[in-house]
Amino acid sequence: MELRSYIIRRLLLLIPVLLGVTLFIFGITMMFSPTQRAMLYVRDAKQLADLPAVIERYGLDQPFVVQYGTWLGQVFTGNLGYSKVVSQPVSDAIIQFLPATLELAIFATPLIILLGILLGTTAAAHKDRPLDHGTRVAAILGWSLPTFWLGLMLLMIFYGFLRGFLPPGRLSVQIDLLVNAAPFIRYTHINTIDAILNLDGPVFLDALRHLVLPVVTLSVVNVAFIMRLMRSSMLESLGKGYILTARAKGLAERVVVNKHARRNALIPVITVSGYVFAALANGVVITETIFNFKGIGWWAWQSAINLDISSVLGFALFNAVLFVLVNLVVDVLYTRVDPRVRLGQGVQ
Amino acid sequence: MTDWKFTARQLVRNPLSLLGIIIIVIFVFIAIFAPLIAPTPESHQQRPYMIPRDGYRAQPEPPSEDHIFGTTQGQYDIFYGVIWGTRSAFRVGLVVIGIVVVIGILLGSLAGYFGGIVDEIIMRITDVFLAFPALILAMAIVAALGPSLNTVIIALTVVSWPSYARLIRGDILQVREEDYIEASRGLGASSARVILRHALPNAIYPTLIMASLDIGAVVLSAAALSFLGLGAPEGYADWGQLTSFARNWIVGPPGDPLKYWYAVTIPGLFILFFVLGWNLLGDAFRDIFDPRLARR
Amino acid sequence: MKDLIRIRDLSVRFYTYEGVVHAIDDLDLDIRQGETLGIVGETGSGKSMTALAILRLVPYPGKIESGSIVFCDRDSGGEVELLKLREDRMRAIRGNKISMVFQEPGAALNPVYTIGDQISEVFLLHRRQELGRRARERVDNLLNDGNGFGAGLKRPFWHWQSRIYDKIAEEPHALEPRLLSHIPLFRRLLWRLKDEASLLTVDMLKDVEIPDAARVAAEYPHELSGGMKQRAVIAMALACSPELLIADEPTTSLDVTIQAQMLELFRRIKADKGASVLFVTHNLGVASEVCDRVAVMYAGRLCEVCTVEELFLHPLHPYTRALLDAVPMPGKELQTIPGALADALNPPPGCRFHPRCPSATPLCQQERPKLKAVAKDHMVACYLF
Amino acid sequence: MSKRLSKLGWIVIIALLTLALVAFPACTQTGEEEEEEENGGPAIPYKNDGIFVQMTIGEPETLDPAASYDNASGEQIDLVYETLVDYDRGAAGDFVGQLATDWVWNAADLTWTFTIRQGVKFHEGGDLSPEDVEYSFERAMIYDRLGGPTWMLFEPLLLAGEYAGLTFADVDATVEVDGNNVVFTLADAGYTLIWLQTICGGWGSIVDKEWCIANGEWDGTEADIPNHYQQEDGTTYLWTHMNGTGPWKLNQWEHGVQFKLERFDDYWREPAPFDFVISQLVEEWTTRKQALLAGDADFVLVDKMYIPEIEGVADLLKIKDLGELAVTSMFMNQDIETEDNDYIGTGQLDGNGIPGDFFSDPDVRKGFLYAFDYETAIRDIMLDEGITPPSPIVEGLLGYNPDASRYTYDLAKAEEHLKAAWGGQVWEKGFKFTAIYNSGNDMRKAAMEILAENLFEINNKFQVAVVGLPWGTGMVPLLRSYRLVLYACGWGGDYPHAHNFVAPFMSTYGTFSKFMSYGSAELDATIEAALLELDPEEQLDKYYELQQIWYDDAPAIMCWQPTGRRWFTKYIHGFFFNPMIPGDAGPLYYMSKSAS
Repeated sequence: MELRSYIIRRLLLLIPVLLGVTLFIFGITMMFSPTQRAMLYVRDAKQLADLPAVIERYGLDQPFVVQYGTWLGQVFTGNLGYSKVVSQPVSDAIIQFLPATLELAIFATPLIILLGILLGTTAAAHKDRPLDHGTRVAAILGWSLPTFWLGLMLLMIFYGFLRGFLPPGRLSVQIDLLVNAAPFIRYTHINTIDAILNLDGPVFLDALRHLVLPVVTLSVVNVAFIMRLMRSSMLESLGKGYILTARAKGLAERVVVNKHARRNALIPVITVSGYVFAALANGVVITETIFNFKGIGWWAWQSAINLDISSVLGFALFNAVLFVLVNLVVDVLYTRVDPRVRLGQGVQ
Repeated sequence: MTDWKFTARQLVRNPLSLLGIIIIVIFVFIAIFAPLIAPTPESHQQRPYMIPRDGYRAQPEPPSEDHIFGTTQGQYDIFYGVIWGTRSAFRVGLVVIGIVVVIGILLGSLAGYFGGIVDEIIMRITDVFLAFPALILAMAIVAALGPSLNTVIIALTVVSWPSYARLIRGDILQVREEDYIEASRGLGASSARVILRHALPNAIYPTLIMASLDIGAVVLSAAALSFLGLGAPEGYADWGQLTSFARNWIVGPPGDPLKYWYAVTIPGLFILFFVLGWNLLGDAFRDIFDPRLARR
Repeated sequence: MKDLIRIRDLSVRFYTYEGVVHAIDDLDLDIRQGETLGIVGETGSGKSMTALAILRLVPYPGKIESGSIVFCDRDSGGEVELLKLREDRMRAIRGNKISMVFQEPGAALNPVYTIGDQISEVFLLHRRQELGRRARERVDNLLNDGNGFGAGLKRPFWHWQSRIYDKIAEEPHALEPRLLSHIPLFRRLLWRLKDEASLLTVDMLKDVEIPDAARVAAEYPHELSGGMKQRAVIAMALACSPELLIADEPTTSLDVTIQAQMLELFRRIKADKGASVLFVTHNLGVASEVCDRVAVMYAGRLCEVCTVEELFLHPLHPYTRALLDAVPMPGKELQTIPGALADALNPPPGCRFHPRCPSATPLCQQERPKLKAVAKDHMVACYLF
Repeated sequence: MSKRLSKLGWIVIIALLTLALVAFPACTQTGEEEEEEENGGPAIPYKNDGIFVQMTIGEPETLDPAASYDNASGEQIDLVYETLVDYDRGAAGDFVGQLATDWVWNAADLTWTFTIRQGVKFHEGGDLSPEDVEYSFERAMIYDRLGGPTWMLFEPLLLAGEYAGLTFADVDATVEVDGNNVVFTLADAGYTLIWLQTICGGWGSIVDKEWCIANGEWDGTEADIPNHYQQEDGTTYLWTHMNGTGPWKLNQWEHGVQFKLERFDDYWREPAPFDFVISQLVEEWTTRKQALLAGDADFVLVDKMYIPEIEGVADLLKIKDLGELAVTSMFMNQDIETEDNDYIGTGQLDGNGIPGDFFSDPDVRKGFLYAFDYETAIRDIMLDEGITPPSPIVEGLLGYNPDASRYTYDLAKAEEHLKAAWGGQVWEKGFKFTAIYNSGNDMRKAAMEILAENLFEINNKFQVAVVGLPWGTGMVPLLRSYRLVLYACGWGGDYPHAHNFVAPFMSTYGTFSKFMSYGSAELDATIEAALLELDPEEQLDKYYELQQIWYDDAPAIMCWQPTGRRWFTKYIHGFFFNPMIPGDAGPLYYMSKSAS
């Protein structure tokens, strides 16, 4: 099968899943009585004073299917409701807050993957030796660390002893003014990338400084996850016949491990990299909350504690769609890496 | 049974898994004897899970004779909180894992055994749930249902059952191929009987063990939700919440930055060790069950 | 005939959870130049381990405990002690002077690289100088023939390439090419080496009678049949014209018809290249077809070493005889060897075969029989002789 | 793996080096700053010259002066828009002209005549005219956002509370342009001072008529009123856009993140002292504190509970004992909406809930009032920086009676009242309901917990669950639909007059009393009589009387009246206190920042 038709087929398969996702999301809101939902959706004192009129106007007492249809129609036109905590439509809020989170992800993802793979490889290559035990304990420890606690501990250390060294937020005040003033063009709203595009060193460094702690916090757990996976995958790979062949060829151990074993060991890691996305999505909520890093996770948290249901559900829906697409990309990537996989069939 | 003996021996011989076992045993001990370790004051008898407080001042107080771990924001006693929090942790973990495993076995074996349209429907439903990043879905559910310990349990159950159903389905599928199921069917045994008597026990021991070891992960998620303010009511003995109380007290006044170290460190360490214990054990079991790393 | 490999007192042990396994116990064996030596034995007898020990590739948790393996280089005439060689020198021998073909061709090939890549790798590793020379010649040709505007532009680049490849041809580990090959982007500048290697690869594939060699080189292992894979593996092993080719059960996993082709290929290779072959097999029939001499192993020790004719006509060791009796032949009643293979963890004392031996004596239970010559080219380790 | 580094290894090393590179300048930077002082911690460095940075927890709800009725919005509107007159510095009774150069009271016609300042420019370029003034007030009144501030305009002008029931002609007649003057006709002489005080607030801001109309706001005609009367929230152009005459203009509003103002260069007075005024939204205290101590913020919000944290810092400008005109109370809803209400348990007086009219029995209310430990609240929650007011008429207001009857903490009396309540049923069966505070406000939470704890102590069948709900999205809808049972809320004065405290707490139309079903027509008459009384002595008596009524009715628990504190870095100069300035940071136009 051709790649294009494979992708099209996969996209078609997504439709029932996404329909299920929307149904589920909508089902959650339908657990409330019409009055409660009226209170959830309106933001206007006038309308609050007359809830029956609101119910009437928005058809909140209509049969489930009718309401679902209406809602689905709105979702398709990009109307995910209104986010009260930031006084703007949910879709606008996502657009406003996404770049910050993307920036975190841009730095955290390569760090997670590279470090996870490197450590996993190292541990496997040193199986049952001190280095392996060390990395293994570190991985279990990292995997057990509550992200929020790690963040707080980092804050305790860096705030307490190195004041101003790695500050919270996204940019320092003056840099922020610089970024928003005329000569600086905000192409992406991702500060580091914009800084590069504008060839602005100070902005880049300042943005990077603000990123260090959140990125570290976000990465630790996931590095541990990838590392563990990579280690067992590498161990499996290193036990394979082709490794012996490679050694018998006279290849250096470095080449054997890094070329022959790793390429194969990466395949299962790629299949789970979708979960890394999920873990990141979960992680940004906590990380951004702790570091006052105003991205989409912070906004979701604010919405959640403010019981701003339409925002939270809009956010969940957005994440689900993204997650599903990421998994699609991962699957396509998988077919590229493993020549044995024929499109649409999977291994074996 | 020799297999179990072998497993037990492996666990005890590996220092890491042994450490895990010790940690878990200690926590079980704490949970069981919480009323003895941290007795509930008279006035609190009716609601032992609410942490007693010593006044209403916000500023945490350092460890003292009355409060051996100090008090956190709002003068909640940290020691009482973490001890009784152990019970809360076990409660959330055991209830969620219990429900999830039951649902997983039910739906997973239905899907795996009958296959066809049943399988298709159940798997598409799991697809829907797995389409969400877990914590985000849990967060949405808790926010929608209103934060409380029970909603946390519901939310974590909702987000975690699909993967267990899938695992068990996979196990069943594997077993179904094996001959003795065919054989017992040939002898006229009913499907349900076949599943219950033959397929399940063989298929799911490892899955069950791995599931029960996920308690650590469940508690971690619950703690995260609590930390975000989407968990038990304020004042409830809960580690995540105790950590969140410390949020405003991470750094002490100038010149004494670690003044409130106890407020954030102690509850966090309890979470860390609890999860670590289960993960250590889980890691050892993973190695034992992993056919790829079979013993040499 | 001169020896190619002299193995003396070789011991290989495995340190497992359960205890120490004596995989090879004081083994003495010579491989002569140009001969095909078969090692036969049951699974677990240590025959494959012997092969791996020669390449010093005994897998973890195994360890070469003691002994010596001397490699007498036919080309240079020097003798080297393989077990004491520095790791990088040893690597220079692996795949170059001594190469190996494994049992399962499917497993022996890396599924994520093309056949061509995997064979080229050997050339790039061991024939860098030659590749450099060939690449340089090609660049020089370009310099001489190149005309027109494009060539004019490229000329300085060609000059530079010529110099680099020249350096590689002279000294493959000179600083400049070495630096280049370590810097990710610049590594690509050495693409001509790869090109040359691919050309050699295709030649090699043709050599092992693979039809449509250029296409096969671009394919992944899973796209080939078992026989083709094994040919590719053999091509890989033969790439650098080794002096010793170790074949570890190369035909076991193949269909019978393919097996025959494969054996034919081995015979031809030996004839063409004059290499020695160490042929590890559990199949006496296969051994009889390709081998000049045969060594019989049991539980990590040699029982008997003799020419293939002697083995079939005058087998001496009780184990050899039992082994031969266990070979199914028309008109003969099949006999099994009583008892089970010796427990590797707790091997019986004395002769390891004594619990199963019909003619065991009390001495056999106590002391290990030494391998001794009973006739020309016939050695046996048994108190009966 | 060999000792040599793999490709990945190099990448990681390069990444670490980059990190180190980033950290290095930061490191050296802090290295220079950290000059330890003997006492009071490290010196606060001087940063962000010409920029005023504050960190608070509230975000503006709206930028529309006619709609804004919360502090965070009012603060920004106060900096961008200007009113006709303003309080003269700290004095709440003296006024200075802002957009008016002169103002004259005509007792005979009941008119205030304001002479409009010439040569004032709006940020978008328009010139200030008397028509702008007329338009601003008329627009506010015909818009009449529900829950907005406009009621304060209707009362003095038209003796009404809202636009409903009035005509455009009524409204139009109250504000007229006369040459370069604008004439307001009041409804009663009792409002003379109150009117001046009222229009000092953000709702008295002057907008640019032409600019508004050009951007789709009300066009000034009666025909267009239906399109703008109680327009849906968020739909007015002014909701998110600003065009005032003040010293700063809107630069950027990053929702949920920060609000930035920049200096307006064509300002009619001396240019503003700060190039930028940046208000950042930082919910958690540690970040705010660290920013203040690192010099990244010039002013941060410091909750009472955190005062000990920074009290010892030498480099801070500490301003104390400010007499805030604000009060926090716990309200008891006497007529709870029981439908779809999760907070009243079973809805019956059966020990597992309360009926909707639970609090209509005065004995219940009085029992509750006696059960609150006022002293503990002041000591533990307010850290002794506040007092317990006896009634809504708090200290600092004309009409405050320091000797008014007040409730004290007395569990015996509480028990007595609760035993009598509902014919003894309350005592016998007990009750259970949920009390709500706005989440994040730990002081109110603690106050409710004190009450709940004490009630539980009196009779452990008395169960009050204390739950935090977000203000805007959680409490307000419940409040406005009468579903809150017992809730904590605070009130900050709009203008420094007892009426502004009596009306919200005691009138049938009051912000609080309305939603706890307290008040009566009779009481309304008493309130009006007190307000319109022109004789100061008499007026004082009438307000004293109202305080006694409050005591007798016992409608709500008066928790505390805080004493204000402000914390700036020592580089900020010129702060003075006026309780009517909406922003905690004070009169920024009169303040400055310098390293000395």
